Amino acid sequence: MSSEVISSGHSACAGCGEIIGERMVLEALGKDVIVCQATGCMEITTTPYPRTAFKVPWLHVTFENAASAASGIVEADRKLGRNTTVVAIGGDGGMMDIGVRALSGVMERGHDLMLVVTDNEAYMNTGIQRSSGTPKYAATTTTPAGSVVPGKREWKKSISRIAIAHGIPYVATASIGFPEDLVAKVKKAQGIKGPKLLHIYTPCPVGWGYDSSKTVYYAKKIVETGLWPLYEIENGKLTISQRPTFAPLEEYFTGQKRYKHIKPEHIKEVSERVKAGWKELEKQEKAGVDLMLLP
Amino acid sequence: MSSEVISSGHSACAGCGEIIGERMVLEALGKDVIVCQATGCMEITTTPYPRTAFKVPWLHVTFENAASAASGIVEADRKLGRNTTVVAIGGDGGMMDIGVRALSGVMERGHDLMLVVTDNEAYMNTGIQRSSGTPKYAATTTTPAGSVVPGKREWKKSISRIAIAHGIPYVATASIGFPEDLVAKVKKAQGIKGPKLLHIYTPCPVGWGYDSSKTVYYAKKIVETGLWPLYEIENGKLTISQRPTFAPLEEYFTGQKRYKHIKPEHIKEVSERVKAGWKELEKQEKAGVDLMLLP
Amino acid sequence: MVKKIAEGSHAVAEVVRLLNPDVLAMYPITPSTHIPERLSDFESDGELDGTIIRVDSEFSAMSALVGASATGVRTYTATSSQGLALMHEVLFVASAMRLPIVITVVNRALSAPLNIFNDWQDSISERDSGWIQMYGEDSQEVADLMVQAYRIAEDKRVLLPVMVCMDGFFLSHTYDVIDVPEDLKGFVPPYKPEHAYLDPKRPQTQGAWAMQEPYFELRKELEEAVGAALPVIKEVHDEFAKVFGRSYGGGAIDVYGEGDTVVVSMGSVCTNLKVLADRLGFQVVRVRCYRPFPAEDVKKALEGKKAVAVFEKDVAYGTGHGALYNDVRACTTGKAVNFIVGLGGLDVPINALEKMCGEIDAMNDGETRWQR
Amino acid sequence: MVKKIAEGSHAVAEVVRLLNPDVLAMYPITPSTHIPERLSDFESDGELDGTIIRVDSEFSAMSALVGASATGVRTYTATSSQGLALMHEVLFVASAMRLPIVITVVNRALSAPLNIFNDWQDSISERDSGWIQMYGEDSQEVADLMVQAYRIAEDKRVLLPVMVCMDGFFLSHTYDVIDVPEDLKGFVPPYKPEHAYLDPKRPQTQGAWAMQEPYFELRKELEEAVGAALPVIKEVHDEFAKVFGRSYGGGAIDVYGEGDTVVVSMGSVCTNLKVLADRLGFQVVRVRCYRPFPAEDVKKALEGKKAVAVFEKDVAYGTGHGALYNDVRACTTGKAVNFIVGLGGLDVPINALEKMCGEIDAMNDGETRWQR
Amino acid sequence: MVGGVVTKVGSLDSNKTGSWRSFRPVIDREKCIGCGLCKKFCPDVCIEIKDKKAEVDYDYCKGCLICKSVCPVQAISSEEEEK
Amino acid sequence: MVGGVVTKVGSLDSNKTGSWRSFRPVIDREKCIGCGLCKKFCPDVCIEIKDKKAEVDYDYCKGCLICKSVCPVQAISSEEEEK
Amino acid sequence: MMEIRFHGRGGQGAVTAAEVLAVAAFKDGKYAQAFGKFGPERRGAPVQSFTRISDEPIRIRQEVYEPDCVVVLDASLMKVVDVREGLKEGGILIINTGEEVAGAWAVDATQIAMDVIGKPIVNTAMLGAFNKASECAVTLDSLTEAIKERFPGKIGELNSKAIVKASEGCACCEV
Amino acid sequence: MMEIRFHGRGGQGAVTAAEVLAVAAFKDGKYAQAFGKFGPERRGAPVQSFTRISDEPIRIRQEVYEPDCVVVLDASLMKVVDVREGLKEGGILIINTGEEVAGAWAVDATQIAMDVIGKPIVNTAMLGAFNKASECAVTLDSLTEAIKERFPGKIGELNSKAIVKASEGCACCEV
Ligand SMILES: Cc1ncc(C[n+]2csc(CCOP(=O)(O)OP(=O)(O)O)c2C)c(N)n1
Ligand SMILES: Cc1ncc(C[n+]2csc(CCOP(=O)(O)OP(=O)(O)O)c2C)c(N)n1
Ligand code: SF4
Ligand code: SF4
Ligand code: SF4
Ligand code: SF4
Ligand code: SF4
Ligand code: SF4
Ligand SMILES: [Mg+2]
Ligand SMILES: [Mg+2]
Repeated sequence: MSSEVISSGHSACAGCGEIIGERMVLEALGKDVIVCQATGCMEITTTPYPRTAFKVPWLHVTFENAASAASGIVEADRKLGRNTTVVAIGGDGGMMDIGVRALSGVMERGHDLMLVVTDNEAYMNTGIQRSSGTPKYAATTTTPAGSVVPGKREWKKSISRIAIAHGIPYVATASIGFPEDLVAKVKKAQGIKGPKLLHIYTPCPVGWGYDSSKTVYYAKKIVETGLWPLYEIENGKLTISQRPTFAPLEEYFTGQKRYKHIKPEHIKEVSERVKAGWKELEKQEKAGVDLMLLP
Repeated sequence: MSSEVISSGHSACAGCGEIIGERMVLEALGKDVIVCQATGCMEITTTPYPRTAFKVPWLHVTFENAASAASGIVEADRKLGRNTTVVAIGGDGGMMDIGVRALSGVMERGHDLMLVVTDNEAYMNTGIQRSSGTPKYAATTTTPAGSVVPGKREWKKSISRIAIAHGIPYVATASIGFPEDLVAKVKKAQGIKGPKLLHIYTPCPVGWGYDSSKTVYYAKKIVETGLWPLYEIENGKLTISQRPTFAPLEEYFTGQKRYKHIKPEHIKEVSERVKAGWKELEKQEKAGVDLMLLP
Repeated sequence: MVKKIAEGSHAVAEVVRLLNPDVLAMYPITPSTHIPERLSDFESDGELDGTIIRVDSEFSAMSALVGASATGVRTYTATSSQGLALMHEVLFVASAMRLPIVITVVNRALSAPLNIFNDWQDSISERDSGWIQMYGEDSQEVADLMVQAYRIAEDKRVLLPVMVCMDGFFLSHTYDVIDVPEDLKGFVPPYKPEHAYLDPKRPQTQGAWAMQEPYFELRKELEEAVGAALPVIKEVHDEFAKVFGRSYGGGAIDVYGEGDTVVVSMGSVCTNLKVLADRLGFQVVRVRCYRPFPAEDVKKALEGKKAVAVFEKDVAYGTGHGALYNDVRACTTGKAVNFIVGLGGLDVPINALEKMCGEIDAMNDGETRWQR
Repeated sequence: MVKKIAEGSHAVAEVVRLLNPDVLAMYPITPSTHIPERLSDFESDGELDGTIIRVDSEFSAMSALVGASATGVRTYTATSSQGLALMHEVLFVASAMRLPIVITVVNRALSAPLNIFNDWQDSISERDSGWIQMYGEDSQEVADLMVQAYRIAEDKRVLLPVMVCMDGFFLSHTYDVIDVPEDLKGFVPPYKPEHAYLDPKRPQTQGAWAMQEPYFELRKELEEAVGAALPVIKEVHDEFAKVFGRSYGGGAIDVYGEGDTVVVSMGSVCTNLKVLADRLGFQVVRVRCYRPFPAEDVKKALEGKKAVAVFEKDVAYGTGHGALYNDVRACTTGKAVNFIVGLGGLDVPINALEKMCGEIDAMNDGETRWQR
Repeated sequence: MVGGVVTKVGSLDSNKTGSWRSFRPVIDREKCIGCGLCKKFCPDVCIEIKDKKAEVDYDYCKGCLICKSVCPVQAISSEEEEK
Repeated sequence: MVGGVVTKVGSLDSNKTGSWRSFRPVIDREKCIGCGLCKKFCPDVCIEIKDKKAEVDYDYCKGCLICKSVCPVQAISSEEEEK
Repeated sequence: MMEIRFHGRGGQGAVTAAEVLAVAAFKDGKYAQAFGKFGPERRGAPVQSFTRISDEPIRIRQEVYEPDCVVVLDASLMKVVDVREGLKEGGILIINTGEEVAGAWAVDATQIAMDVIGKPIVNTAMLGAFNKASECAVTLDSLTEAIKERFPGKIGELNSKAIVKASEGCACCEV
Repeated sequence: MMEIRFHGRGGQGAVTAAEVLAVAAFKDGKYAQAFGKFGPERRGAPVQSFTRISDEPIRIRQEVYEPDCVVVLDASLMKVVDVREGLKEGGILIINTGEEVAGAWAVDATQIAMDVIGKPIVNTAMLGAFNKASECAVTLDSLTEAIKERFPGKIGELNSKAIVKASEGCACCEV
């Protein structure tokens, strides 16, 4: 098939945004790469023994240890006299919840590796359960919208902010809706020594309950609404990659079953938070604080 | 003895700074408290079965789960119709390394509890091994200063920054050298609903190799040098608690065996980083960015 | 009690709601996930009293329950496979702290390779943890075991955590006709701990460390407590039978049919074995309570039999046998053989069982066959 | 080879340096910590080739080694107790992925209550994990086992991870006279994996998941590999004896003395048992290789004996016995009794052992005594 | 393979996921300007640009119709799949 | 106790750590202004302020001399402990 | 005992169909069992599910290897899966198709669903066809009741209508 | 075989003393074993350690219950610990003290250490006393060599001097 890194025949759902993200990242990195994948949709849909969709060296160990296993790969690779790009990649669950100790550990130790979070805002592989990446008010099977509770009650955790707090040399957010931006960030990260983290927005038609053709629509729309800011922090310097048009949140929520129950007051709350967040983000950018040095 | 919360007779080393911190925190909180302690010096020196130094309800489970066990206590306590202050407390190892997933989890879920890190910059209980809290160039038994390697090679991890990145309502740094500041922060935190984190500097005469009488000296001196900034973030707002005099780092390093090997060029490097870090911290304070809202 | 038809997981969730745990910790993993999902449905409709903590990992799930149970409330979680394995360290702590936590283990194979289907390797690999382990044959029994589990766990003579094990998919994801109790009839009184609580009014220290002598003593007490659970398990079983009208052959083991040859097994594969036993005329000894292991009961059941065949879905790697076989082996000096079946969720249909049963006579004592 | 006097941990660290693992992952836990500390000394003086990763937890330690070993290099770590328990999930993955990782387990009791001293509960509780487990009697043997371990693990007929177990404090923290090899004499050739490597030039997928049939097959292969390790373990032992001049009675078990009564045990308590055996005239069967369990060797050794007494520092909770007893029980139909000793580091002096040995005759078959 | 290692990389292409399709994307070669956007987004890696025209490999296309939704010139239409 | 629970809280005071001491802090009651700083920092919780004067409980004092180092009026001196 | 196997695609609700059928049979006063054949399958991939219906309590617990009836929710599956595998001599094959298939019952469930529900949700309609083809192994009343329980409100109503319509529109093409 | 028990306080180096003694004995051509009695003890708390010295390989592995010799690094311990416990009839007791103790060897190791090393590091000096009291169960040469190996450079030199001086300054007070 057309990709050097991954074949057709994988069993990701029709219209899967996460596999688009996985492919975009790997294609950008080229073939001199070793991939360490956390358990999740991207693992289950690609590697049913005795077959594999991957064409590059690829390892899966457990759900929670992609980052630490990758740190072993990096050091082994150096011992073998190579300088391969090592990527630890996983979903929001694998990297932001159960895998966050491993993530934090590799960032602190300063291994030369890429950390990639493909965020579809829930544990999809096990059937759409809440993760720390699930946005407020989204319904999942463990935060269903019922007569008393309107979906998830907490705000989404920001793994990029957490990564920045580790003072690593490169952190960026991206969305598969903006492939040029995404690829540029991946390539830039690849050129930097040390731990790098990319947090990529990857819509999931099945988990969110929208028509499979609209994956790219949502991946663009969320950026336009401002709900998913695109930015990067290179050597401590925060730069906003793209400013939103603040498209109405309704344009984003509509068509997603997970938000079917959402009420105007919820939308208002989220929308105010988005605007407030952007004000702060711009303030932060303007302040020009070196986020690697901040104690 | 004189304390309502902890008795004499514990076996912390003479001059232990960590037990001073533990006591100051608990005394500030009062008796309507449940303490969940991670494995470490503060656990081993206080609770040899069938005795205990504690006078308040106290639980130890494992090294890595003080925060998550505490989240169970908080919710159980609410079910019992009580509103006890629940504290998860542990060392730099227990909270910043092996326990960081638990810490991140409770912050994300928003439990109403206090997280306290008593930071003595190494795994002391097991005999002074490196942790992510160990500062650059400090010698430990797993980062010894040898003929080739001058102690630890990475910068210290900032658990307070990581906590801030979780958007929780209160985060503060403190030092046992400034008890009024420390106690005020503990009390303020106690009054706030949601997850609160305090990162407390607690010198260790044995692990750092200094004379036991100098614990308070070092706890003050590091703040004066600027190496340990005192600040708090309340509802997203960063406020510096005290500005350093930038006392020469030598005044801090001298007398500590862990820094015996340190060379002028190392001191220079650290000192430049401290100054640069302070510039950024002040910039950040001035920028007035709401750190709860930042996306 | 109403007979209805329900998915096994949902039946468990309904019983759990009745049992009214105060703190529930949940982390999804196939095939246990339908339980927390259904409990979440209850919660979001305001029909669940307890608080669900949606934790970051199973390690935190068990940790949160230890914290909650130590505080003195009733607790619950469900998990499988990697999730249970991740709890390993905390499991040993929970039992020795004598906290009556109850969990449903929806049994699934352990990685590697990753496999989401049923076998018993996950719970079998925790058999040393000081937990009571009960295995249900069908969803009805699993639901009933849940009720019994809290009674056993919280019994002052026991005070131990309990795993109720149910076969993943075969039970958890199957619709079956089942009586779900609508009322516990006072069978499970509220949990009022006398030994362990975290209460500012009555401060105590839990989780103290111990030097050699007290450690030895506390571990001895733990083993004694696990052993002492056996009569309580039987007593609770019998009382349950009286109150709810359903009995499972005495609590520890369930002996079915007659015959010179005895087949020993656990869990849902026993339904097929019993069908076959009717046809071929052998006896089935089903182990319900695997820890504590009811060695005396098993020994008595096997006495004087021509041959014993142990069918199981787990391997005690490096012994050449399954773990159940090794336990049963110690109970008989007669001929015993071992079949490793169904690993990774392989179906174990009656035909295949029949074929295996036909091989027993020709097998040597101690022989193990891996039957796909 | 130079005889010298050294702390057990330091002797191990020196041998590890010779074995030259490429990636070492380290996390401190008493009593294994002196090993990484000594290796760190080597590193900071530029005397260690391998890279030490100072991980955030033992879970990450084992994970990093799986990553490194999957890449194709030699790996090492040391741990104890809670650290080993925290690795649990990954241990099962490492073995089934057939990665020849070697770790030194410095045996320590498991919490609760927390206790830093020696018993075997930590490694015994991982006996199902598909790892090879070897137990050394003294630091000399542990050091020698380290050398043998890599040969066994990396043998193409085996390809399995190995735990070398040494009693915490009793060995790890004791100065003893020991021959530390200064040169491996080519006994352990460099590791050149043919089955598993991560190399952009020869891409492969490791850690694929499996449906029922291939899962069953791969687990069967795992058990076969563990079993197949036994002859290799013996062969490597014999060859080691030839090259280095030190033999330990054949590799799997070490039979000492003569007598009608046989005492079975493992690890450092055997030194005292042997002293006593000389005095009282019983036989000691020391299990060196616990997984795979050398059932045939043990059976042969126990044949026709009057009584067997198993001394051990672990409990298979809920069985009324220790795990070693349960394994030995399956090897003999004669009288067998069990002593649970030394839990939580309790000293097991010769006097106490003598008293216990005096009780064997009066004990009933199957009886277990907990001896403080 | 020992340890479940898979060496036939890309071998999952034996799984002809085209059979999953309910809707079939059809490319109007006239309209197509060969911009490659459809290929860039296709989750199933089954679009090639040959001679500056997009071509779908129906052996694998699952019919998500992302390609249709992103095509800047509406060169892709969809048809219900024959059953 | 079942499960190793300890109900005698504060019972570790049976451990008379005063025997660890090599140096003994001696308070000059004349100089002492009762400010309580020494008490605030004492790791062994063994200083009381009675009648506005600091008093050391030598049953527990380990002799770290932190008190001496923090006393604002140098009211504390140290003596080598009798062996 | 009657054993039924469903073939569908991930997302088409084959497992739901098996479950609803079991619930309906239970409402008829019978014993029933239903389960899916689970895998990593995602939307669109071939899946199977099973129902057992019996007058006696059901004791066996294994896949259905020799079904009395096979229900195919998506005719295109017949190109990739041998849907007849194991089907008993004289067993019933029901296919969602607008065309006739020799020896099988055909129902255009997709059309019916589009007409009635407005979406190509075929699993429930196929249960109507099963009612007809099996000569009432399960009653229409129970089926519609079961579906309304499963999907309360309007969706249940519409699906219930689709069931009735499909039962009427199902026809057998003798060989 | 000779069995020695050391009493000291955390931080005083009782374990090091036992180890250095073992190393020295090994240098004398003997077999030796040394180990501490570990606990959660911190600086200042009473600790113990043990050395065995023998002409034959040492096979036993247990605590020393009936020492041939007890070495007390800190006389104040005698108020809180029964240092004579298990001491064999005719066994040697060596105490770091400036005073005479009936039936024991006394050496003012603290004074010697202060004089020679400039710090109250007494563990090595006590080994010198052991050399004297035990009538050369270990040689001074080996002791000084062992200490220099353990602490290379100046510290080793000074400690080695303290050993020699303590050996000279050790005296027995007959009962
Ligand atoms: C220790 C452990 N707990 C739970 C699981 C079950 N599990 C496997 S994948 C997964 C969810 C993955 O979610 P995410 O990382 O967001 O990836 P996605 O499936 O959404 O791509 C879960 C809960 C597991 N494999 N291991
Ligand atoms: C899983 C696990 N790994 C390792 C240990 C060993 N351990 C106990 S306490 C400790 C260090 C504690 O360090 P820190 O948290 O900084 O507390 P401190 O002792 O410095 O007060 C370690 C490594 C353990 N108990 N559990
Ligand atoms: S569930 Fe979502 S993330 Fe998973 S394969 Fe399907 S579309 Fe992709
Ligand atoms: S080692 Fe340090 S932290 Fe631990 S008790 Fe001693 S002084 Fe306190
Ligand atoms: S419909 Fe989807 S899978 Fe098919 S070619 Fe278009 S984008 Fe690719
Ligand atoms: S997106 Fe449209 S125009 Fe561009 S290559 Fe594809 S079909 Fe052609
Ligand atoms: S010397 Fe130390 S322990 Fe003693 S009273 Fe002063 S501060 Fe407290
Ligand atoms: S610090 Fe000094 S002045 Fe203040 S109370 Fe203590 S002894 Fe008195
Ligand atoms: Mg996800
Ligand atoms: Mg610390």
